[in-house]
This record gives sequence, structure tokens and C-alpha cells, in this order.
Amino acid sequence: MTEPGNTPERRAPAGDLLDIRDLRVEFRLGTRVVHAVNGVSLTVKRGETLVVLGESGSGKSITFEAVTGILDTPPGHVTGGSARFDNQNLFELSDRARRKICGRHIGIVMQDPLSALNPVYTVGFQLAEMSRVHMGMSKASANARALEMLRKVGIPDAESRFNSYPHEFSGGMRQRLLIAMAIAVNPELIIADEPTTALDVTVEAQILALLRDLREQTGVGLVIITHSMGVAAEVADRVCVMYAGKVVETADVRSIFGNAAHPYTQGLLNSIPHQMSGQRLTPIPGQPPDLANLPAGCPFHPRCGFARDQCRTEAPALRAFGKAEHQVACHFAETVAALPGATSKAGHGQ
Amino acid sequence: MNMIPRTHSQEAAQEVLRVEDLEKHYPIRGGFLSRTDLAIQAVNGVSFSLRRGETLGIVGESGCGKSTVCRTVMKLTEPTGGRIFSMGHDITDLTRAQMRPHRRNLQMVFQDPMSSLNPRMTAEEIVAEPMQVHGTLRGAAARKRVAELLGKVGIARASLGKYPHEFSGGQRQRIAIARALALDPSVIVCDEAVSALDVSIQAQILNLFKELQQDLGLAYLFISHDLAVMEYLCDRVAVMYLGRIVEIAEVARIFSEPKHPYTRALLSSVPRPDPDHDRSGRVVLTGEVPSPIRPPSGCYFRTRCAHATAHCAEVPPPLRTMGPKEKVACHLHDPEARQKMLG
Amino acid sequence: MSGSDQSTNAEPTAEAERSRVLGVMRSVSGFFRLLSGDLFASIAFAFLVTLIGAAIIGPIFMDTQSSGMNLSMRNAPPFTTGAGIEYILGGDLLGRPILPRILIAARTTLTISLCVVALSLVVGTLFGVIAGYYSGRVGSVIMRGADLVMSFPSLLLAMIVLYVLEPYVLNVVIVLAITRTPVYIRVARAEVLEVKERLFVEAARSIGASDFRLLFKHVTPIILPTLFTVASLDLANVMLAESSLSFLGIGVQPPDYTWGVMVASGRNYLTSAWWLAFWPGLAILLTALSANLLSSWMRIAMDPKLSWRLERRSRKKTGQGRTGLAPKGANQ
Amino acid sequence: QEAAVTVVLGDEPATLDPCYTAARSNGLVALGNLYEGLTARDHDTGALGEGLAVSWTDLDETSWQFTLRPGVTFHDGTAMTAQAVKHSIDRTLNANLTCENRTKFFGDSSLDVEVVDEATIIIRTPERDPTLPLKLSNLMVHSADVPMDAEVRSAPGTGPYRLDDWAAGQAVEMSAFADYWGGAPSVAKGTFIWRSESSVRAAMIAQGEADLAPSVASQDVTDEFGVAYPNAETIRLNLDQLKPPLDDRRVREAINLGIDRQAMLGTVISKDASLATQIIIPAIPGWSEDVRQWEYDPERARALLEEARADGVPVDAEIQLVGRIGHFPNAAEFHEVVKIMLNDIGLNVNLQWFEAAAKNRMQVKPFDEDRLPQIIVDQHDNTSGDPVFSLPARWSSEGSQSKTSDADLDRLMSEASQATGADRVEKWKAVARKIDEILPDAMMFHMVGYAAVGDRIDFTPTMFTNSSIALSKIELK
Amino acid sequence: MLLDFVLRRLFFAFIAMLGLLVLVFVMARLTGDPALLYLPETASAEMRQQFREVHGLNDPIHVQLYHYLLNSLQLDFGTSLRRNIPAMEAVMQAFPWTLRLAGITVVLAMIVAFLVGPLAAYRPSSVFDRIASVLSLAAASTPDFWLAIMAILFFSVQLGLLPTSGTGGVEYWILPIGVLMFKITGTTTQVVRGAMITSLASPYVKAARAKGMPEGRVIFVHALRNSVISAVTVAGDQTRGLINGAVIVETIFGWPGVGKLMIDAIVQRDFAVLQAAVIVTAASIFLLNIVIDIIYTLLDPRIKV
Ligand SMILES: Nc1ncnc2c1ncn2[C@@H]1O[C@H](COP(=O)(O)OP(=O)(O)OP(=O)(O)O)[C@@H](O)[C@H]1O
Ligand SMILES: Nc1ncnc2c1ncn2[C@@H]1O[C@H](COP(=O)(O)OP(=O)(O)OP(=O)(O)O)[C@@H](O)[C@H]1O
Ligand SMILES: [Mg+2]
Ligand SMILES: [Mg+2]
Ligand code: NI
Repeated sequence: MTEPGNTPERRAPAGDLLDIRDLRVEFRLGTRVVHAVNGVSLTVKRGETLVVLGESGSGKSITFEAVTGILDTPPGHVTGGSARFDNQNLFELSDRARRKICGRHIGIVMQDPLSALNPVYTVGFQLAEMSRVHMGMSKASANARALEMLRKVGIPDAESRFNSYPHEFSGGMRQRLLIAMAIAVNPELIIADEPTTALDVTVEAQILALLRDLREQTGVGLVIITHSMGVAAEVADRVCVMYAGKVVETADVRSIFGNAAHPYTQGLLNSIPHQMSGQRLTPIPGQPPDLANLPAGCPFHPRCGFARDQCRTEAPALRAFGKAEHQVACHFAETVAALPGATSKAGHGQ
Repeated sequence: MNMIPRTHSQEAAQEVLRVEDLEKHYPIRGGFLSRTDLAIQAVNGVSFSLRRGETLGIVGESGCGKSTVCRTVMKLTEPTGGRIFSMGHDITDLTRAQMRPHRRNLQMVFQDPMSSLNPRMTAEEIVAEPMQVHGTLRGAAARKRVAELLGKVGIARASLGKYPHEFSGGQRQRIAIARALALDPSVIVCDEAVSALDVSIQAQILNLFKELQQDLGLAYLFISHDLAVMEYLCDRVAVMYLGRIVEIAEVARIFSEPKHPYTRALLSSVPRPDPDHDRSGRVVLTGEVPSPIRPPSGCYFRTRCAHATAHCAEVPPPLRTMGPKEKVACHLHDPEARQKMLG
Repeated sequence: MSGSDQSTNAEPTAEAERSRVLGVMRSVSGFFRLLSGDLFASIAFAFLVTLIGAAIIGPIFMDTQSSGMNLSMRNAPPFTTGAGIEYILGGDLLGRPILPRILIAARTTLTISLCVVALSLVVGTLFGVIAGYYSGRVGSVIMRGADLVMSFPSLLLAMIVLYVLEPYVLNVVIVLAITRTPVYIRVARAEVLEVKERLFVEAARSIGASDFRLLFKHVTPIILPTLFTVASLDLANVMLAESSLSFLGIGVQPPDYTWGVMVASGRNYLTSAWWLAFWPGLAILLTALSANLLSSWMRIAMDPKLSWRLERRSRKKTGQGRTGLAPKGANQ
Repeated sequence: QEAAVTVVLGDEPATLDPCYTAARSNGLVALGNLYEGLTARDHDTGALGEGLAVSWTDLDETSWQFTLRPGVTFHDGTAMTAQAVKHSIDRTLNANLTCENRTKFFGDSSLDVEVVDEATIIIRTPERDPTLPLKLSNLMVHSADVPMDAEVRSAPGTGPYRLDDWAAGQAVEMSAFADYWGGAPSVAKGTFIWRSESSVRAAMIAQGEADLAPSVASQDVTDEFGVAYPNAETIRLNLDQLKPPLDDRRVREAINLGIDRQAMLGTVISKDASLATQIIIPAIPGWSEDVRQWEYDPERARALLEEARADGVPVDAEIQLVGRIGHFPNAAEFHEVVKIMLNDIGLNVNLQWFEAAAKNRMQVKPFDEDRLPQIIVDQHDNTSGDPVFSLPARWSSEGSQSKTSDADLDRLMSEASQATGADRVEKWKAVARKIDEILPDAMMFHMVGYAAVGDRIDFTPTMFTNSSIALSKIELK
Repeated sequence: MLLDFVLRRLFFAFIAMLGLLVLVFVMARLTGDPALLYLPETASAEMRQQFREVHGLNDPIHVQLYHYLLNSLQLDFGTSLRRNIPAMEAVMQAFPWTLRLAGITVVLAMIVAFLVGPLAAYRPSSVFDRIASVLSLAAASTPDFWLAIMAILFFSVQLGLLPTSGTGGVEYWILPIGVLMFKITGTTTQVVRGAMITSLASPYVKAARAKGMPEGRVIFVHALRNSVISAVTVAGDQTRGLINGAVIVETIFGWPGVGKLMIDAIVQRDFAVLQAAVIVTAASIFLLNIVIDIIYTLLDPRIKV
């Protein structure tokens, strides 16, 4: 895709832990090229929780895979942009140096807790591996630390579970394990990719509580990828909404839920079933876009009720809207935000 | 055919599905020398009934037996106990062949719209299949009906010859719904029918479900772990825990004043899409779900219940009728038992 | 047939991708596009097509020479000049030209291999599907039977059956098919065990479809591609097994002949007339190799995670291969 | 380095039991090395000579007296006595053992052995048998300790070598027997090994891994180390006289005329083979020089067939050419050529292959009534030295393999079997002429074998090399 | 648990062997009458009859089978018709040769496969991968008898480096093992490569990279272990094939193994030896299967015995 990237004009504040600019990733599948990430820019500050929100396939995971260097190459290729961690461009590092940062300073909690654990090694081994490789600990002290981590993430009866295999754990416990692994070496940033999607509500609540406690205790920066508006509302400081490989809106959590300015964000909020039976929901019409065949102009225009000619030809850049922290990529954000009923009806109190 | 005489009360005539004491135990295969009589007690005495045009929701944690209820109701697996009545007929012991005519009343929509459609069949073939199997319509009539059904769920005529992979997730679920409608059923069992869809698409499908119910008088047995969806769609909700119904009541009542401690925990765990929601009163359940092979004695929930006492470990609480349409299985809500607990 | 690869689908599940790839493969141009992504597979395909073509039409022009004898050309070395094109690969013991004999043998060899593969595929799939679907008693009886056949030394089985039945082409086919069938039973069963848990099977059952319909309309079409991959690999095995039978003197017998027979009888002359065994041996090797290459290509082509490797690049290489390098256009 | 010789054979011997030496793989190792008979045949001329008996006479029509060689000891050190000889004969003919030497050479007949003294025995036959001394060259003498009713792996014999070791599947080793009556041979140690591929056997000679390999394929020998020898195998096509059209002599004659035997020589059949007119080789008394060789004359063959056709003979009926898989070197090509040639003169011949047991079944009575008319390719090994071992079974009305039934021929044969001396020779010649007149077969070739002889040894293979490798006949260079 | 598993498997193996034995027993007797093979063509019908009686071939087949099974229970597996020794003795002489040949071959093939397979899989479609794939496929597609004879002609006759055949010191093992290895190495390499590609693409390998593990550790600790299972499966299949007799290689190299023994036993209708050989090979194959299943459980904790 050749439309101009939505590079933010402002400089990253000093507190930025991770600063992604104009990231582009494509998958070259022979004749098809899937444009999975199309100029994503976002920042994470120290000690902040950023929730990346978006529907399935909107490029949330791929963005962070590209940043952390675990993208499948081929077919995936980073074709543009930069990602600075602690003012170091990750893309300029050698594989080896990058691997060091990514395991050591950036902890990653993968999307699927069952398949992300190696089925043939005990959980203790996989956990202790972190300290052994990154901190050069001896086997014994690494094991001790692993045990401590197991307790910390709330796995009951940690000693006896130490030598279990991942398949002997329930989904919630596996997810805790992954979190334990990510925090084992005290990283500054944790990227958790849909940490609760596979879990049911009661376990989800436990995991979210765990993450929240963790941030409070260690001050670690947190990126949580999810497509659940509820999760976003629960944990986020800031929210970043993605659509078709682009950030369409980013703001503090209250602005998103209270003052959404992008029609897509509004559509999402309106889609949540939150009334008592009887009334129709107002879904977003149409289908998600084909990333191999993105429409010209604003990628959301075919589904957007506000679409004008400008939207069909000119891709909107991410721009400030209202408060400084609130950015949106829509030509008509002001109109949209001002529409009656646009403000979220979420939260239906009891 | 194994028929039982119809009951003639007004209530029963309206009743399209009734389940009594449904039980499904999956035996665990024992060793060669040592025999085990253990079984996974997936469903353990579940009873409910469903009337025309009504939606009954079942919620509960993963593995509590929701899908097993659906599968046994659909006779996709044989129940190990209890009775199932479809339109007043006892279908519990029917063979596959005998079951066939009853399938026209009972249809199902599955969780994953991709894997519930045969990837080698076109949309038209998929929707026509039930008619073929039951020989209701054939030839041009069938084709006309297929187009009509697909139109009803919002699939364009031009897409009739496409294969499932050429549709999006939401469209696929529409096709699955059209297939379920093909035989004019009175009950549609939906096992997590919208869980795999994105919110924006999920809303479209939920609307469709509502419309169809209004137009066709369908009854739904609706399973989801998304309580917001439940609240939106259901008339009544049953809460299951470890193979048993612990609470069943009208949806408004469940959401406004949950009675069973588990229901309460469940409801307060739901993440609210509202940053200002008050989360102080949240009950976060701790511990793991007990094994369905060796469930705890007495009340199954007692191992994780804040109010559990010795009495709970001894006496399993019966599902007591509380009001006209509500039942709860908790000693706390049984004055007599409550007395014992405190005393 | 859908050759379209522009899926409107935003969440490409593995199954969707798989269907897409199969759709692509089903259309002729799609097939060649995927094939052209793999040089070796293309060569293998071209070789097999040429071979089959030559086996069908070649002998029409040369047949007279291959059955009669011409003792003056006995053991004529290859590339003998002035003896005509059919002697390009030399002459055999009776002075028959080797080239047309190889082509005629190709008919028998390929017919036998294809029949064996087809037979064991059909029978094995049938039993495997049943064993997988009725995984209870019926299934375990079938599987134990398959185990029995598998633990039976295959050459032993061949010898016994061929001694009882006499070594005619049909019997060779039967014997080889018996020994290969368990492979298909196992693969088909394993696949069915997986496929029958898929929701669409359950869905079909829930609309009241009969077992027969489930098995042959819903389950079998899904597992066939996998079985075809196995079959293409098996083609090579069967050819090798057939030639082993010939070596032991219990395979196809003259006047019928296959490459295996030619190698087996030519082996006596390896010191004096190496070409008698060399050419048919080479034919076996190349054909088996081609079948193997095609099979491994098919495995990639049908694996949605890997099939992209086979599609030709649609545009010139942009940027760099590895993510580790900074893109040129990255603005700092 | 000791005078050791390694011989590589095609198969491992099954057993070295002295009464099983008739099987080729056993005989190759055992005969002339481990065991000897009362009489022995000269390896060069085939003439019958002394063995463990120094003389024999016929006392009357049915009894023979043998005088044993004195001072012979078995490998176990015991002396060879008349008792031991009687034991050997009785054991070999013991019906409970199914010894191959009995079934092959003695049939059902029983011999009555009388021990006269330590050095003399008298053997009585149930009926007159002039060939008894010849037959006894095939009956191996062994120690009296060998059990009567049980088979053994090997036994103490009197031969020039004694068995040292037999590692199953690998090698048989033997060394010169110090007390041998005939003196020490020049080869002190012999090792027999086996490889089934002819090319491998030849390669072993070329590499010096072995010194002698009998019967390798002609293409595997080189001028350097290959020696041809007549191997006493004779090939014929047995024509099914009981089924039309082969029951018509004109058809059989056409077959004889229609095969270009000369063209096969040097192509599918070794160039050193010779054309056969009878099933026995010329060296055997009773071979008739009067039987002519059929010339290749396809025109005449076709004419004969036309003639037969005109008389209503179903000349076009399908004829089955029966081959045995791997029968002799180049058997496949041989059969194909025969088929091609016969079809060329206008017959309808189809080639079919059978495994040994299946083919044997077809060759012996009772014959399958529903069979097609058959041409059975038969190879006969005649080293036994007298036509009586070859002819009656094949052509007398009673013969187990015979499809011929001719009263004259039966009479001629029974007279010849009883006759002795020059009379016997003449009578067998008459039989040969009669058979040629009836023409039940198309005689093909007396075959040759090839031996690969390494450059360390001097050895001239003879027709006996096919059944026995006598290490004592090998000289080291 | 493990004991229970082994006992159960042994029980089923016993049943299966019994079935196999009955099958071989009956089928072997359908292949023809030994009396036709062991007696000269000139033998009379009475002599053939006598032969059958002596060797117990006269009874109806079920009676023969009954006696055989009864005797087998007392470990009497009959006597070789051709060799006059207890059939089991003949088999037990040959079997160790086969076992050693099979074992060494498979181990060596596995080593090569594990050297080449992962390297090829690491960069699929790289030059190394393509060469390795085509070579291993070619190796798997070569007729072994052709290869064996060519190897003898080349290494022994042309170069004079190795003995042509037979048994003895190390030099005698090289050619048979080399020829057998050819096909097995090809097949195993293919499988290891395939398994490695799959496991390198799996989420837990991605996760290991995300954990910041060095690449060497990712490949050899995380990816390799998971592909060993499929390698064990093929190695098992190949060993099974070799135990059943590397007939052709044994025939050509004069290797005194059980494959050649079995084929000879059929050709010669030496039923007792055939049956004994089937008992021994089948028993060892069933044992091998049990061992492989136990190895599976050791390699992959998810697999329950
Ligand atoms: N290996 C791959 N090959 C081809 N396309 C890919 C691959 N991985 C991802 N994609 C494409 O990239 C796009 C973005 O994928 P990504 O995983 O980032 O989505 P996501 O937002 O994380 O979705 P989800 O919520 O389902 O995890 C998808 O449309 C997908 O089709
Ligand atoms: N075929 C089966 N064999 C054995 N056990 C089974 C089988 N199907 C389900 N179970 C067990 O029965 C219990 C209930 O399963 P079920 O699928 O009904 O749960 P669920 O409530 O639908 O869970 P989820 O929300 O994860 O879909 C579980 O413990 C499960 O392990
Ligand atoms: Mg994702
Ligand atoms: Mg479920
Ligand atoms: Ni609410």
C-alpha cells in the first residue's frame, strides 16, 4: 500500500518505553500480498497499561511480533517503520542482541497458552530456563526462582506442580505459567497477547487481577492485546484501537468509552449487547476488509455510515482530537463525535 | 416408535422440549487387569423445559457440561440417565433411524462456523442437505426454498455456489442458521453460536436470532459464556456448575439479584465495558474447578464457596423452587438448611 | 470450481486456507501455478507426463522390434550407431532394442503400480474410514487385522500367495495391494478419528444424515487429499517392491515384463552388458524419485501454512528478507 | 600358508547326512570328500571302478559278492568293517528315513545284505539288477554308530577329508584325514562357502576370496579364470502326447523342425553346449548314434501343420509352454525364444511359469485331466551312468512321468534293463531308436556349466563337478 | 500402570502371534506338497505317501495344526524338513545376524538423518535443503538389489577395497550396512526434515524465541526433541522391515540372516523353519512395538501408555 503513513508529528516524550513508528508488515504469499500492518505508530510509557483493541485479523499480534522479532520470515516481512525500545531501534540490532532484549527486557505472553508451552518439558524446566539463559543462574538457584515465580502467579501447591507437564495444567494455570515466564527476569515491559480470550469469565477475572497487581507491585509497562471491550475497560490506562492494520484511534480509556471519535470505535461500542431483550442491536454493517485487497482511502469507508468522497480517496492520518492524548484517524472525527447517541451506552449498571 | 401419551394441559402443549434428570457419564476406560468404575460425570441430573418462542440460556464455567447437555438433547450422544421429550414425545431411547423424524423439530447451530460447514460443499448444497436427508423437498422446489432461506438470513443469491471458505465468519454462521431452519424446526439449540465471532459481527447475528424468533416462533436453547449476550437474548437463564443446574430463573432476576453464590461470583467476574464501573464488590473465585470424575461430597460448589459450612459437605442441596419460574440449589436459600448451617 | 483466491474472509482459519489451496489446485491453471513454484516438482511432473505419453504412443512406432528377436543385435551396447533410433539404449539378450522395451515395460510397471495403489487406496480407505468411524469393536477388529498383515513379513506373504496363485500380473497386483493396504487403513483411520470430531460431521448427524452419508459424503472427501499424498509416495514403494519380487523370481514372468523384471534379468550381465540392468534401473529410480518429489510437493501444496512457498513472487523483492534489518525508507 | 582351498557354491548344504548326498548342494560338499561308496566312478571317464570294495562278482542272477578294501578307518578312528557296510546299506534303505539316496537310486527295492566275514558281504536283490554295482557308487558308507532311525547332521565317513566345523549359514570347513587309505591329498584344508548370486561368486574368484566356483553363469566368467565343462544336464521339450494337437506325430515333428537349435547356441544357450538327440549323453553306454539330429526347417514344419490341419487336427488350439522359474541360466530367454519360434511356424503357444513344486506336480502322474495341451521344458541330470535311471520313468507306460504308452517300447525297455554287457548296450540303443520313432519330445541340448577357477589352483572340472567337488582332485600351483 | 500396559500389550501380542502362526501354518501348506519337492521326479506314489507319513504331512490340516500348537507349548517347534535340525535352532542361529545388521543400520541411519534433516529443515528451500531432499529421495528410490550388486562390482571388484560378501571382520559389514542404510537413511532424513519443519513452525518454538532463547537452544532443545518422535516412528518401521528380513541384501551378500532363511524355507517347503522364523520375528516385532510405545511415553509426556 502506498498511502502516506500516519507518522505522528510530535516527538516521543522522554518517558516512552516503547515507541513504534509507521510500522509496516506484509505477508508475501506468492501471488497474494497480505498487508497485515499498514503504518502503525504507538507508544508505551513506563508503568502504563496500554490496551490494543481490535477485531480478529486487525494486525494486533503481528505488530508486536514484528517488534519483538518473532515474525515468521518468510512469509512475513517488515517493510517499513521503526521500533525503539529505550531509545534503541530494535530493527537495527543484530538478531542476537535483539533476542537478548526481547527475552530479558520485554516479556511476551503468547496468545495461545497451550501451544506456546513446549509439551515435552516440565513447566519447571521451561520456567527456570529463563533465569538460566538470561541471568546466567545456576540450575539450583534458577529452580528456586522458578518455584518462587510459580507461587507468585498463584499456582497452588507449586512444589508438586513444578515437575508437571503443561498438558496437566488447566487453561488458567497455563496462562499463569506464561505470565510467570514473562516476569521471571523482571522485564520493563510485558506484552500480553489476548491473555484471557481462551478462558472463561471467572478465570479471566483472576488473570486480570494478577496482571493488575503485577503492575502495581513492579511498575512494569503493560501492553495487553484483546478484542474484548470489557477487558479494555477493566485494565487499561490508554487504549489503542486498530482496524485493518492501522491505528484508528488512541486515547485514555475514559475518552475511548466516553468520547469515541472514530466511527469504528463507536460501532464496536454499539455492538456490545447491553440492553434487556427486545431492542435491536446496532451492529457495524458489512464485513471486515480483505487485507490482500484493501480499499483505497480510509480502510473503514465501505462499512462507515459517514463515508464521504474524501474517505474513498484519501486515507486519513492519525491526528490529535480534543485532548492531546486523544488521536484519531478520521476526516470527520469532530462530526462523528458530536452525533447524538454516539457516546457509548456501555456500562449498564445494576 | 416409543410414544408417550401427550399431556393436554395448556402448558404442555406449549412445551417444545423437556428434559428430566438428564445424566451423562463418560466412562473412563480401565486397565487390563484393574477395572475402574470411574466416569466423568459431565451432566448430573439436569431438568428444564422450553416453551414455544422462548429462549433458555445456559451459562457456566468451561467444562461444566453445557455442550454435553446440548449434545444429549440432540441425541448426538446417548444420555446415561433421565428422559428427553421433544414435542411431548419421549425421544430418549430412540434409535438413530427412529430419531430421524424428530430431528425436524430439533436443530442445532454450532460454535465454530467454519468447522461446522463441510468445506467441500457449496452454500446451496449445505442448506439443501437437510431436505435431501428427510426427503421433504426436491428439485426446483428445494432450490427455491434454499434461496429463500439464504435470503432470510441475509446471504445474497449470487453466493449460492460459493464454498464456505469464500464467506466471512459471520456469513458462514448465517449459512449454518439457514441450514438449521431448513426443516422448520421448533427448537434450535445454539452451542456458543456467537462466541467465535467478533463483536461487530456478533451483533449482526444476535439481531438475526431475534428476528427469526419473532417471525417463526422459534424456541432457543442458547449456550454462551458471554453473559452480556445472555442478558440480551434470553428469557430465562440456567446456571450450571459441574454438571448440575445450581440456579435457574428469569433473566432479569438472575442479573439483578443472583441468589446462588456461584451465580454471584460469575456475574461479578464479567468485565464490564465501562471504565467507571464499580469493581469493589467483585467476588473473584479462587481455586480450580473440582474434577468431574470425583466431585466433592455434598454441594459441588462448597470447595470454592465463601459461605460453605460442614453441612454443605454432607448434604447436597436440592434444586428448590423459589418462585414461579425460579429454582436455586443452595442451602443458604433453604430456611431449614440455613438453620442447620448456622447452628 | 472455485479458482478464486481472493477470499473475503478476514480470519483465515487453517481449514479455510486449506480449502482455498485445494480450490486453487483444482483449477488447472492454479495447479500449474503452484507446480511452477517448485522446480524439482515441475521437472518430476514433466518427466512423468512424458513417460506416460511415451509409454502410450511410443511403442506404436517401434513395437515390431520389441517382441521379436534379432540375435545379431544381442547385447548391443547403447548408442550403437547405424542400428536405428530404437537401439539407442542398446539391445538385450535376444537382440531386442531396449528403448521400446523400456517403454512397453513402463506400461506394465505403471499399470501394476497404479492398480496396486488404486486398489489398496480404495480398500484401505474403505476399511480405514469404517475403523475410524466405528472406533469400537468393528474398528478394533479391522485394526488388529491390519496389524496382522503389517507384522506379516511382506515378501513372505508375497511368496506364499504367489506360490498358491501363480505369478501372473493380476496376482502380483493383489499381493502388493494386500501388503500396502494397512498403510492406508492406518492413515485413513487416523484422519477419520480427527475429522469425525469436526463440527460439520456432528452437524450433519444433527440433521439426521445416515452413517453412510456421513462417511462417504462428509468424511471421505475431506481425508482424500491426504490419502492421495500418501498414494503418490506409495507409487515409488510399489515399484520398488515389484522389482524386488522380480529379483526373487516371483514377480511378473516373461513374456510379460516390467522394469523390475528387466533389472532382475539384466543383473546377470552387469559385468558384461551393464546397460541391460542400468536403463530399467534408472527408469525405476527416476520414476520413483519423481513420484516422491511430486508427493512432497503435494504435501507442501496442501498444507496451508506452507503453500505460499510454491506461489511465484508476484512482485519484485521489496525491502529485505529478514526482519532484523532496518528498512531503507524508515525515517529516523 | 597351509594348502587351503575355498570353494564357493550356490547354496548351503542342507545336511551332510551320508544318506542325503543325492541332493546337489549336499553332494557337492560331501561326496568324494567326507564319504565314499563301495564303488566309485572315474571323474574323467565316468567308468565304474573300485571304491571301498576292491572287487565284486555276481554269484547268481540276484546276488552279488563284494570284497572290501582292507585297512580302511572311519574318521572316528574305528575300522571299516562288513558290519558297518551292512549298516550303511540298511540305514540308507530304511523306509523310516526317506533318504534321498534311496528314493533317487533304489526306489522301493530292498536289498538283503549278508555279512560273510570281516571283508566280504553278499547283497541280494529281489530281482535281477545288473546295475547294482553302479548304484552302490551312490550309497555312502559310514560308521556303524550312526543311528538307524534318526537323521544326523554328519557322520564319520572314510573320505580323504574330515569335517572340522560347520557354522550354520556361513561355512563348512574340512581338513585332510591323516589315516586316509589313499594317501594324503595336496589340499590340506578345504572351506566351502555359498553365495546365491553368480556374479558375486565370480567376483570372489576374481578377488581371490575363493579358489573355485562351480556353475557360474557364462557371462560371469572370463578367459582368465573360466572353464567350461559338460554338466550332464540335458534339456528337452516334453510334448503332451495325450492331448490334441500334440497327439499327432506330424505336429510333434513340426515342433522339432521348427526350432532353430543352432541359433540358440551362443545366444541364449552357452556356445559350448551341444545338440542333444537323446536324454543321455554320448558317454553313457546305450547312447545311439543312429538317432539323427533334427535340422531347422520351418517351411517343412508349416507344411506338416497344414497337412495335419487338413486332417482335422486342431492345430490352432492353445498350447501351454510350461516353464519353471529360474530353472537354468537364461531360462527366461530360452523359453521366450522357443515360444517365438513355435508361434512362428503357426502354433498357438503361450508361455506360463510355475514354481518348482507346482511344476513337479504337473510332471508326475496323475496328470490333471483338464489341462491344456502342454509342452513341458524338462532338464535332466544324468551322471548315473546307465539309461535305466533315465528312460523308463519317462517313457514306459508305467513311468511316473510318462505320457507315452507303447507296448513295443515297454518290452524293449524291460529287456534292456535286464541285459548285461554288450547286449545291454545294443538293447538300449534299440530303445533310443524306438523313442525317436514315436517322437514324444523335442530334444534340445546337452548343457555345459562354467566353473570359475582361481589362479592358485589347478583343477579341471568334469561332468561330475556338478554333483561333487572332490578336494583331492585339486592341485595347488 | 506401565506394568499393566506391558502385560496388556504382551497379551494382545500373544493373541496376534497365534493368529499369525495359524495363518502362516495354513497358507504355507497351501503352497504345495513337500513330497513333490523332496523326492526325485522318478519317485513312486507310494514313496511320496511314505514321505508324507514320516513327516506327519498326511493328517488333515487342523490335526496338524493342533499337534503343532500343542508341541509349541512345550517349546518343540518341529524339525527342519531339509536340514534335520530343530527348526528353532536353525532360526536362532540366523536371527542374531539379522538383528545386529538391522540394529547397526538403523542407528547409523538415524545419526545421518539427524545430522542432515535439521540442517535441511532450518532453511526450507535453501540450496542445502534442496540437495539434501533430492539426494535422500533418490536414496529412498533406488532398488536395493541393483545397488547391492553395483556396490560389489565397484568397491570389491573395481577398487578391491572391500570383500565382496560373507561375514567376518568389520570390513565385511561395510557393504551390507551401506546398502541397507541407503534407503533407510533417505526415508528417515525425509521424515526428520518434515518433522523439524513442522516443529520449527510451531507456536512453542516461536514462544522460545520470544523468551529470548539463543537460536541454538531453540533448535536443539526446543524443536528437535519434538521431532524425535516421528523419527522413532520411522526408525521403528524400518527396523520392523529389517527384522522381517533384509532378504535381498542377505541373499546377495551371503549374510546368514533370518530373511534368507525364511525365503529358503518357503522355496523348500520347510514349514517348521518357516513357522519358527515367523514366531521369532513376530515376537521381536511385537516386543519392538512395545518398546517403541514406551519410548514414546518417555519422549512425549502427553502420550499415556
Ligand atoms: N503466517 C501468516 N501468513 C499469512 N498471513 C498472516 C500470517 N500471520 C498473520 N497473517 C495475517 O495478518 C493479519 C493480522 O494478523 P494478527 O494475528 O495480527 O491479527 P490479530 O489482530 O492478532 O487477530 P486475533 O485477534 O485473531 O489474534 C491477519 O489478517 C492474517 O491473515
Ligand atoms: N466425549 C467425551 N468423553 C469424555 N469426556 C467428555 C466428553 N465430552 C465431554 N467430556 C467431559 O465432560 C465435561 C463437560 O464437558 P462439556 O463439553 O459439556 O463442557 P462445556 O460446559 O461445554 O465446556 P466449554 O465451555 O469449554 O465448552 C468435561 O469435563 C469434559 O471433559
Ligand atoms: Mg492475535
Ligand atoms: Mg462447550
Ligand atoms: Ni449489567
